[in-house]
Amino acid sequence: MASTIVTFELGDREVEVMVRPLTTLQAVLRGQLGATATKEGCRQGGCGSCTVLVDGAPVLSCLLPVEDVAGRRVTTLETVTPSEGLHPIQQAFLDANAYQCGYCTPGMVMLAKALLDHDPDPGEETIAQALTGNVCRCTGYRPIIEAVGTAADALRDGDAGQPR
Amino acid sequence: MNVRGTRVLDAPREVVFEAVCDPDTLLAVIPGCHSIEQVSATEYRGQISVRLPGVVGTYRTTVRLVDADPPERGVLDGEVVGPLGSITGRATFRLAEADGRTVVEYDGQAVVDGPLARLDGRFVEGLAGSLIGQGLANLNARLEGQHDAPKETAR
Amino acid sequence: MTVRSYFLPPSLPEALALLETHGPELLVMAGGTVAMPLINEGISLPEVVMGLRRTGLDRIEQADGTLRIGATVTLTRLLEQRAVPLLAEAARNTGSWAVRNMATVGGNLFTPPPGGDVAVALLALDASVTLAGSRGERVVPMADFFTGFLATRLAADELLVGLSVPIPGGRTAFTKFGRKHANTPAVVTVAVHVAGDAGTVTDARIALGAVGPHPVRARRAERALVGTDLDADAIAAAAAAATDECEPFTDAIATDWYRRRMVGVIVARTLERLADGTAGAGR
Amino acid sequence: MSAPLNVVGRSVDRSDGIGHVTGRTLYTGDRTFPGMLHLRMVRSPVHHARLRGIDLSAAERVPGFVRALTAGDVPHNRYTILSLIGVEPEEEFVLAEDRVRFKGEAIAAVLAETEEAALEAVSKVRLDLEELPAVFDVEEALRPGAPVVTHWGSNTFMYEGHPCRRVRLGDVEAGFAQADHIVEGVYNTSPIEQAPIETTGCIAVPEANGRYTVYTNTQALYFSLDNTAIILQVPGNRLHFVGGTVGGGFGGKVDVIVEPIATLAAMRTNRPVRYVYSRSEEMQVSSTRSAWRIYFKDGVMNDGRIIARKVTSYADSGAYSRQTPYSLTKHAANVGGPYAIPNVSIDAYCVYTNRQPSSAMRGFGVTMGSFALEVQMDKIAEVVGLDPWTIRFLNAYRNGDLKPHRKPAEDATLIETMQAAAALVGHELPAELLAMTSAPRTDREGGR
Repeated sequence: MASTIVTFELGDREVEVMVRPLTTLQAVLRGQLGATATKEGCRQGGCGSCTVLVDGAPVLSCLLPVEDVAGRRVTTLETVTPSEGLHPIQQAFLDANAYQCGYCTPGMVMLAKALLDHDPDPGEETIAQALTGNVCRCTGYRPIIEAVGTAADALRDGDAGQPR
Repeated sequence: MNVRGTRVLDAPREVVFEAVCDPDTLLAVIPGCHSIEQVSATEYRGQISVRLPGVVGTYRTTVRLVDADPPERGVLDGEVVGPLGSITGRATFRLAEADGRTVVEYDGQAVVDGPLARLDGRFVEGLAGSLIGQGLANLNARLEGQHDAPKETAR
Repeated sequence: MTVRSYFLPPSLPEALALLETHGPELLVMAGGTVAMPLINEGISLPEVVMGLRRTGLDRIEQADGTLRIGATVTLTRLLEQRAVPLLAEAARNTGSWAVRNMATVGGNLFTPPPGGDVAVALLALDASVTLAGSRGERVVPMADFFTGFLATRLAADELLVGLSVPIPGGRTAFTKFGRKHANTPAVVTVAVHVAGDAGTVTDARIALGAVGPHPVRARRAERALVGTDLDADAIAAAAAAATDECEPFTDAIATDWYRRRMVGVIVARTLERLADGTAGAGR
Repeated sequence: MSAPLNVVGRSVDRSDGIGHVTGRTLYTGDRTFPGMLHLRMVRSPVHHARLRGIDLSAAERVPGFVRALTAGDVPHNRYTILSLIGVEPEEEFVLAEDRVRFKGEAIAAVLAETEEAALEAVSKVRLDLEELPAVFDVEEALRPGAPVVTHWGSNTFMYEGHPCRRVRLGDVEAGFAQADHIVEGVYNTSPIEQAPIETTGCIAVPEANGRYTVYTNTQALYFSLDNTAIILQVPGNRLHFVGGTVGGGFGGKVDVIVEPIATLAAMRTNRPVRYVYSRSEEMQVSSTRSAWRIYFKDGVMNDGRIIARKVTSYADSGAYSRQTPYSLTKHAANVGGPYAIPNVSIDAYCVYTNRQPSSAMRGFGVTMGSFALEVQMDKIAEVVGLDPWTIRFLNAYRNGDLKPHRKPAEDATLIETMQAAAALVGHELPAELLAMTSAPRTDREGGR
């Protein structure tokens, strides 16, 4: 049961962790790096609350051994949040009250980030399709879909990354 | 869990009954079986490796013939123990003559314990059915003398 | 079991060597979407695990009328390829975006029903699988690959390394019917390939998912179509045959009763889309 | 003199909004503590069995195993959430003793240094079980010869000596005899899992002062604290329960199920203990909304007046009653509906089966009764040829009408509410319905 050292990029910093074999990225983020914005809803790939981006693509960190992301770039909600203010997607979620208990919110925001990075002008149907893997039990999806649409508009208007 | 089924084998039932009681035959036909020993006239112990989607493991298997009426009927008590828990149960098989062929009818009940029990019952029953089906198909091939095909594991 | 080793071999030969060394105790996974949930729940307790992400089996190549797909090609990449739209359609209907970024084509063949929607499409396309072992490679037609519930022709010392898909000569259509519109296990999945000559069906392949121990061809339904011009009567006959010949099961998604009834409905709808030209045009 | 309003009439930012969108909100399971142990539960693999033995020897050899807890370790091994409001008898076991009554019932708690070690140790616990016949249908459970689920021998919860909660008004059989129509219906609902995205869980931490701090996502903090104190037989002031943001509950986190055993584990090991349900535990073990079967028989006059109503309801409580007896009482008080019916008879049974226990979920007891009741009202409207609005206006409570439980209606507002609802959805009501009020019935209209 020898542990190994795994190095990857978390946002713009390099992190090095020592892990037992097959430790998930989720467990490393939450347990070792204190990055608990990445949630733990099912550990079965079924709820989307642990969604992070690996090289820009959304993946489920509960199903991904951290050894598999060695040398790659991992984006979590912590790395998306600006040092001051909010990312336009976060602001849109806040403005639309697109959360209730908040537990699915980080996964939703990460998925929205991946979507808007790929497609700056998604229609409602595209947003809904993209979000099918992220389960919310409180608010319903309507305000969440609206928030992603609002965020897309804000990002296209050119204030991407600007604190608001 | 319950497993039952029927299969026709191309051999007389005396031959089938004998084959079912022969360790070498069992080793050859049970999918994933890589060792088997006869502990007494009515008891066998063996090792079966199962490689399934997302699941692997080797299981210690003990089978005892607790009641027999050769070549017509047998009652087996069995226990399978491995990393994923255990299956303990009893199965009855009946062999009926049909134009020189044998109709095998089996019916078993077992208690599944440990991690296996947390899978949908459909999985364990389906898997058991699948293993028995493959085993009987292998047995049939062997009885027909065509048993050289590579043995495939359940997966 | 606490995992003792997790291997990420950088090539197929190294993967096969590990398989030989560790034998049946080695848990092989590609995308992890089947194995990891079981491990996280403590239902699967492997000691040694091998991930295939770095084996280089992730190429898609097209040559001589055949699409060759590596076993670890993700469903996202399958969705993006244009050579065989039926496969893109099957991938689109499997899991969520994040799942598709992880799940692989090869792994889909080992996803127990009601999963395995891509396998249903591969069956309808008459694809074949390439299995590699210490004794070399062999090719098995999809139609012979499954031998039972969770059972395939893959031997203990083999890995599935890729798929060969003939570029379809006829028209294809795919329907996954679930309890929700997306990211849902199937009540029934139907994939069809119909080839014709001047409007008359000369060859039909209908594959069904979630209504048997593994994806299956509906042979009697296929025969009901050959020689017809895919008219309403032929479609009704095929739907009735498929209803009759499937072996549905009950799970949390649907009862066997409901699945059987939906088989006829969904086979008919899928064929109607081919007949009226709303599916498979220009393929 | 009026003070300026700072909140009323304004849109106010939620105090937790920034935390939610940045992921900085701290949920129970986000906390870690040095030396924290992981608790995983050995659960019944079958629906009903005699538990003859628990063999922990192989589990104890797993590296990282710390200890296990079984029934004998629990000071007061009874989990009866409603005992706090006097509900008897004590029936559920914190950890199973000699019998398991549902698949997933807790048998032994395993503590280990890591979650993986805990899962491995759990997998190595061997149970000696003698499987017993199980029952899953409420009416089958009440037939003679059905497997008996409870330890005291009845498959129904007893209400003051009766097998059901009873409500009686007038003479329902006489009402049926006078009625122009008899309208019957049977309504079935499935169990529903609340399925919060954050699973049920807690972390119990021993403090230097001899107290235990329990971080929990319970929806019922003081229920949880009081029950834990009873089960552990310690004064309540040794327990400090810390709630906070709950990642979804919907009633699913009302049952006090993880805190007592986690706290006991912390006491026995003097280490912080984390016990958080896996998703499959949340789905297969935690309480659901009950499944219901509800029979209606109504005597109705040609003019649409309902003059007799008989309701027989069965709630599938599962293997233990938890909050279902309370839910049944609410149900019995409500299922007659907000309608003035002179003859009513309601029998509501809380039935034990070998399913996972059911309990609270949003309006439990009432919601499913309302579903059955209102579908039945539509059915009555169809039989007598009136529209669904009219049948409800005709029968609506008015001030002074006697409710089935023999209390007169006061402050009735159903008629006014329906008038407002019709206006909001743009449904035009006939003048005679618009003219109605909840004022007491005149002699001409006839008292009810």
